Amino acid sequence: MKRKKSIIFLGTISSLLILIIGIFAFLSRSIAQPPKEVKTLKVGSTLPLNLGMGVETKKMLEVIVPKFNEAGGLTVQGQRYTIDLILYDDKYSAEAGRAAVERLIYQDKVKFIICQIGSAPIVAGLATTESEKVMSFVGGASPKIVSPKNRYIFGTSTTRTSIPPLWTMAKRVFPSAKTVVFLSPDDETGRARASEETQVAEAFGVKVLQVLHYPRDTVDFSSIAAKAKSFNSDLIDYPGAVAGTQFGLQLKAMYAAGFRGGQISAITPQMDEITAVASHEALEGLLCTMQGTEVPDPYPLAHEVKQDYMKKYGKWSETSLTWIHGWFAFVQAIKKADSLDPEGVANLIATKGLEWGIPNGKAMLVKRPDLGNNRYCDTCAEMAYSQIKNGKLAFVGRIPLDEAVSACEKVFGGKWR
Amino acid sequence: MTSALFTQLLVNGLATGMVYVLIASGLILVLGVARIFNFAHGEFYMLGAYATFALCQVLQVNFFISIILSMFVVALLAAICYRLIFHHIRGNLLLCAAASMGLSMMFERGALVSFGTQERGLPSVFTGVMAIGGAALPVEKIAVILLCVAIMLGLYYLLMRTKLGKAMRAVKLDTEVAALQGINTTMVYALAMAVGCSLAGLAGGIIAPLFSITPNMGHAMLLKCFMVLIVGGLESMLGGVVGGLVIGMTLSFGYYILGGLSEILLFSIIGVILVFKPGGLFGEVVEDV
Amino acid sequence: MNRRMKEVTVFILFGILILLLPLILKSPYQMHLIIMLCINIILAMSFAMLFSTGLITIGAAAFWAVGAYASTLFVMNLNTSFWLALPLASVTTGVIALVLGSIIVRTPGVAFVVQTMVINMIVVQALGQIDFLGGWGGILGIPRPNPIGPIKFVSKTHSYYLILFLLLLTIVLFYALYSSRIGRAWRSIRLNPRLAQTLGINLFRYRLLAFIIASVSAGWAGSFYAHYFGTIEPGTFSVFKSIYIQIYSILGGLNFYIMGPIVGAFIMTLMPEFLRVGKEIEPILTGGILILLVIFLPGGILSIPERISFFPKMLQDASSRSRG
Amino acid sequence: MLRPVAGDERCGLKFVMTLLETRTLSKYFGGLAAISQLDLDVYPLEILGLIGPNGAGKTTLFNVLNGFQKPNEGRVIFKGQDITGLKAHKIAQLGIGRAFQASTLFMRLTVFDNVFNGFHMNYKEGGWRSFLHTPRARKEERNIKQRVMEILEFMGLAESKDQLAQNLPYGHQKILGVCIALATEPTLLLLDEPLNGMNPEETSTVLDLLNKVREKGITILLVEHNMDAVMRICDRIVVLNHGKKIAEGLPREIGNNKEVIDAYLGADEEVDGIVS
Repeated sequence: MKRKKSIIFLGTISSLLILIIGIFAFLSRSIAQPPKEVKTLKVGSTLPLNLGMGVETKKMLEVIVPKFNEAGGLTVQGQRYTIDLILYDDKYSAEAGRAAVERLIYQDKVKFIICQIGSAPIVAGLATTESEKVMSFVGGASPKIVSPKNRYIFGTSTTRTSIPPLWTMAKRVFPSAKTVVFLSPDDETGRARASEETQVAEAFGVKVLQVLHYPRDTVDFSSIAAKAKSFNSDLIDYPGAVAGTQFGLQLKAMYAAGFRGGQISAITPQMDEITAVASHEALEGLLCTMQGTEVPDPYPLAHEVKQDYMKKYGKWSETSLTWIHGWFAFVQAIKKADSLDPEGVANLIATKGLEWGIPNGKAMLVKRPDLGNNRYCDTCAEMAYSQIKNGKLAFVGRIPLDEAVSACEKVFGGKWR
Repeated sequence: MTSALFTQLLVNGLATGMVYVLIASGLILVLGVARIFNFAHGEFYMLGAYATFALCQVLQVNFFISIILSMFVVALLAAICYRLIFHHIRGNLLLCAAASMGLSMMFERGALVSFGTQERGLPSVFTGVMAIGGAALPVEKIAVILLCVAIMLGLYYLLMRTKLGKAMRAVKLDTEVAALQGINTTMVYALAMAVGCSLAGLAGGIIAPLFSITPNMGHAMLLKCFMVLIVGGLESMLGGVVGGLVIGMTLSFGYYILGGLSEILLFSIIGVILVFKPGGLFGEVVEDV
Repeated sequence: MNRRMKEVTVFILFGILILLLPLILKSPYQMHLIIMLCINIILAMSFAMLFSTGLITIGAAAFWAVGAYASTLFVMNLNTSFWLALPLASVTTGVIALVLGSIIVRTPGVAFVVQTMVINMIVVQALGQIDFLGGWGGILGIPRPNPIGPIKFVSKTHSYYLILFLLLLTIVLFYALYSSRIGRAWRSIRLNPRLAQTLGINLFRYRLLAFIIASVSAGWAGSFYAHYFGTIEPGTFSVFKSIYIQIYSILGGLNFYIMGPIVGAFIMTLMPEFLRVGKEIEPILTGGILILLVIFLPGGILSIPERISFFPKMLQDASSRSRG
Repeated sequence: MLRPVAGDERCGLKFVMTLLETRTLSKYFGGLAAISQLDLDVYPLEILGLIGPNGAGKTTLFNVLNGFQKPNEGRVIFKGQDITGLKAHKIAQLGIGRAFQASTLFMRLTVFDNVFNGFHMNYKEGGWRSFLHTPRARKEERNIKQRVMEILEFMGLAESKDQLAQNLPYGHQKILGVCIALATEPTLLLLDEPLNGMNPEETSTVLDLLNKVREKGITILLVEHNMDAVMRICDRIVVLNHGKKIAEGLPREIGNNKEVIDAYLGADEEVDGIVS
């Protein structure tokens, strides 16, 4: 009993100490910011560090940004700036995401936010970024990002525009396909992608027999695969799926259910992850997007980032490429406007558009008249496609930027450029 | 629905259902004996899967040996957690719940930081398809069912026939009386925690080849297990078995019949049970008297 | 009387500090944290109210969600003013709590814990499935509270005073309840349900009353949250939020129904923000500190004074032991 | 429901109405009868002793009488009203108070608060007024606090009113249990072994207190193992064994009852009390 009391005593003291140290750390960070002689430009980002994609994106950004600074940084109106990337965890949740964004804007005084991933934190932060006129170049698949109400946020993920080029390619690879069944997660992304992809498929003359939604955290796909198989469609498509093992489990379940038709997906599968859960036969013939680093002769940028990444971490991860377009867009936008005033930059690129290079090739901002937004707000990019052959991605072909935008215009309507 | 398809869905429901049964029985055991509402239970399941993966893939140990070894690893870890944390606050349901939540946060993020972001999978030991009456049944699912049934029988033996099991049941009934009879209650609590969590670990190892291994796989499983507890009741292992199978079957047939609406079906079933049998199918409604 | 004077002085000074907080905290980020803290305090107090009758809920976030969604629907679909939507949303939450409560309040103990948890899961699932409620993506662009004269509720300061008013209202309401015969009946139920019954206390009715009042207060916290935050989505109201709410209360001290939630929410809302420097390992630190606090301060932070009073005695014990 | 009262001159009546009566009351646990076919009468203002070996069903009877358990068969009638199967709080409101065998108190509250909480039913102002702290409600509260002190003084616990219940000596905890039951202002008080574990001095204090309680107009149904005390204080005694009533009568009749002695000898307990 006495020992217990002494434990309680020590514990109380130690927990109090930790608390005090924590408060101290907070205060020292917030109050004592030493003035720097070199001009730095603070850029913020929030990433879901509880998920693989968040951590990988962080790792990639920590490769690119220092390299960019070493190469001379950013020059605006003759003044050179190095980039100070401030990165917080948003836990993929609205509450933590909003707090992180508020901290970036008010505490760290950033004027630019890049590369957020999750729709929930982005949408939760929107109210603040818009009212404080902070420019954001974000990933995230939610159509709410490119809503006409927003003026300072630019969707730099290709997710929303990747479907028409995919189906252009799908018609080349599976010319005789007449029917398709969709398997998609029951969340914001899944539902948005599924309804969009339905529109695209119908436009390409393929009938959508059924859209099957599964809960976001499903791992057992057997019975839903049996259901999908029962429609005996020519194609299965996976709108809004996440690139990790869950995607592999779906392919495995479809194969086990006896489906042998064509399969397509807009995502870039993480091959080492999906081959870990699904056999080669199950993956055979899947048409999917390919990262610019993996194509037969990659662009110099792609080659470079891959080399740098490998040098720092040893092992290459394709996931790290998916969400970093925002960074390249940000650099290009500042260069084009030659200004650090977010309002000016935003107005300029929203009215004049922007073209920039990403590892996959060329990308550009497009208008979304179909969503009622006539400002340049969304991103179209050059796409590369591959089919899985014997457990490996085999290059099928590219859809150049022009063709991708035309396909989008054809399906969704309106003038995008 | 053809009979072949029916068999297929049945086997499928049994397989996932039995996994729920394993994990939920562990949860019930920990709750009943050690009086801990264990929010970290899902994390022990995750750790079991990672341990099996490490043994199988990295150290190239035989699958069966590695699930047994990883069970012991998880059991040891759980016992250590019990001694270090829960022992000091034993008997207090709320404090234990809060501490286990802290544990869950630490394990989940710890796994992400230390095991890396790459999601893992294990190649299955049982490949191939068994044809029974026209239905193509994957051998791995049948193996999972058999393994789980064997483990549940083992658990039954442990609880009903061994000295430890008797001690656990005595402690569950009345801690003070058990202590008076000379049972080392601390030991029994720690062992109950170890056995309960190792069941989760075992389940993680067993289904690792079927599904994938990720640092946050525990959350979804934990929520499913709470549904099992609602259906089956909190007191009895039998409730855990029935609850697990009901949930497994509902999801298996529900997905086929209703697709995405099957979650709603599941929740309506749970709602009906809540209204008419608030303590669960095999639980009693304990009013404070 | 002298002690009373001291207490009153401290109270008044503290009150002035709270009222002038927007002048002291310049950064809107800090104001945002304080506003979220106030919401968390109300939620934790609603947990504590149920706990004061011996019920443990892991479903507080569900009623928070009901309040938030109801208020949003009233304002955005029926075009009511926020000032009408706030009470209406609270009443809606109360009615839902009445219906659900009369089913689940009869079964106290662990069964109640699991039932509230499943109710929370059902609510989140329903909000996600129903397209009318915005689905999984939630609802965007919820308008700020309607302006009253010159007060426009655009700035954080105005929102702060609004939530401060709601918080004080909750505190006063709860304090009045705890110090009335209702509160005494609740305490009797929690401390000894068996004895409480023989005192003529209807367990079911008093527990249901606590359930409804707790839910209503979570409801107005939700209504404010929706209009302050501007967006709501089902993921915010998950079971894990309810577990956090429970932790706020436990950390502060379960025997302190009003101060406990305040202190606990203060620590658990602000600590992860302090530890943001830790990036990936922030939850590991938060979890570790949580465990340490629970083990070493089982009575909560507010039990420190009691603990300190026995420290000298303990040191005596230690010295006598070393001699013997 | 008028019954003759044997040898009770105090009431000054030959016939009085029963306060509480049970008819063919039975309660089974599994296949075992804890109480079977029990007819029990309690008359106003008496102290009725209920004795019997361990496991005779005394505590079960109390649980049935105050509504903790529902009987399987039979009826309980209190003040002419059928209360069979009512909930415990309802029965408490009708006027049956109970002090428990184990020290069932609000351990973490002070002695004063324990009794204060006991007053739950005796507020005239509703919960709403009490919540608003209206002047009338506050006046009533002050009034009740006074009555709490009266009870504590009456039972001799006034000095320790600010102590926590868990810190009281065992005997005082027992008395506090009675205080709480008195705070409900019952007509009939069920006392479960109030003398258990007390020394002779404490015992005689409590016995005096019980007599005083009865003088306040409260009928007492007493379960007790201490035979001396039962013989001294009770007006009548009922003996239970295996859930059945085996004897009933005045203390001296019971002391000489062959069957009662056998029952106790069979159970091998508390023989001294009976024989002496």
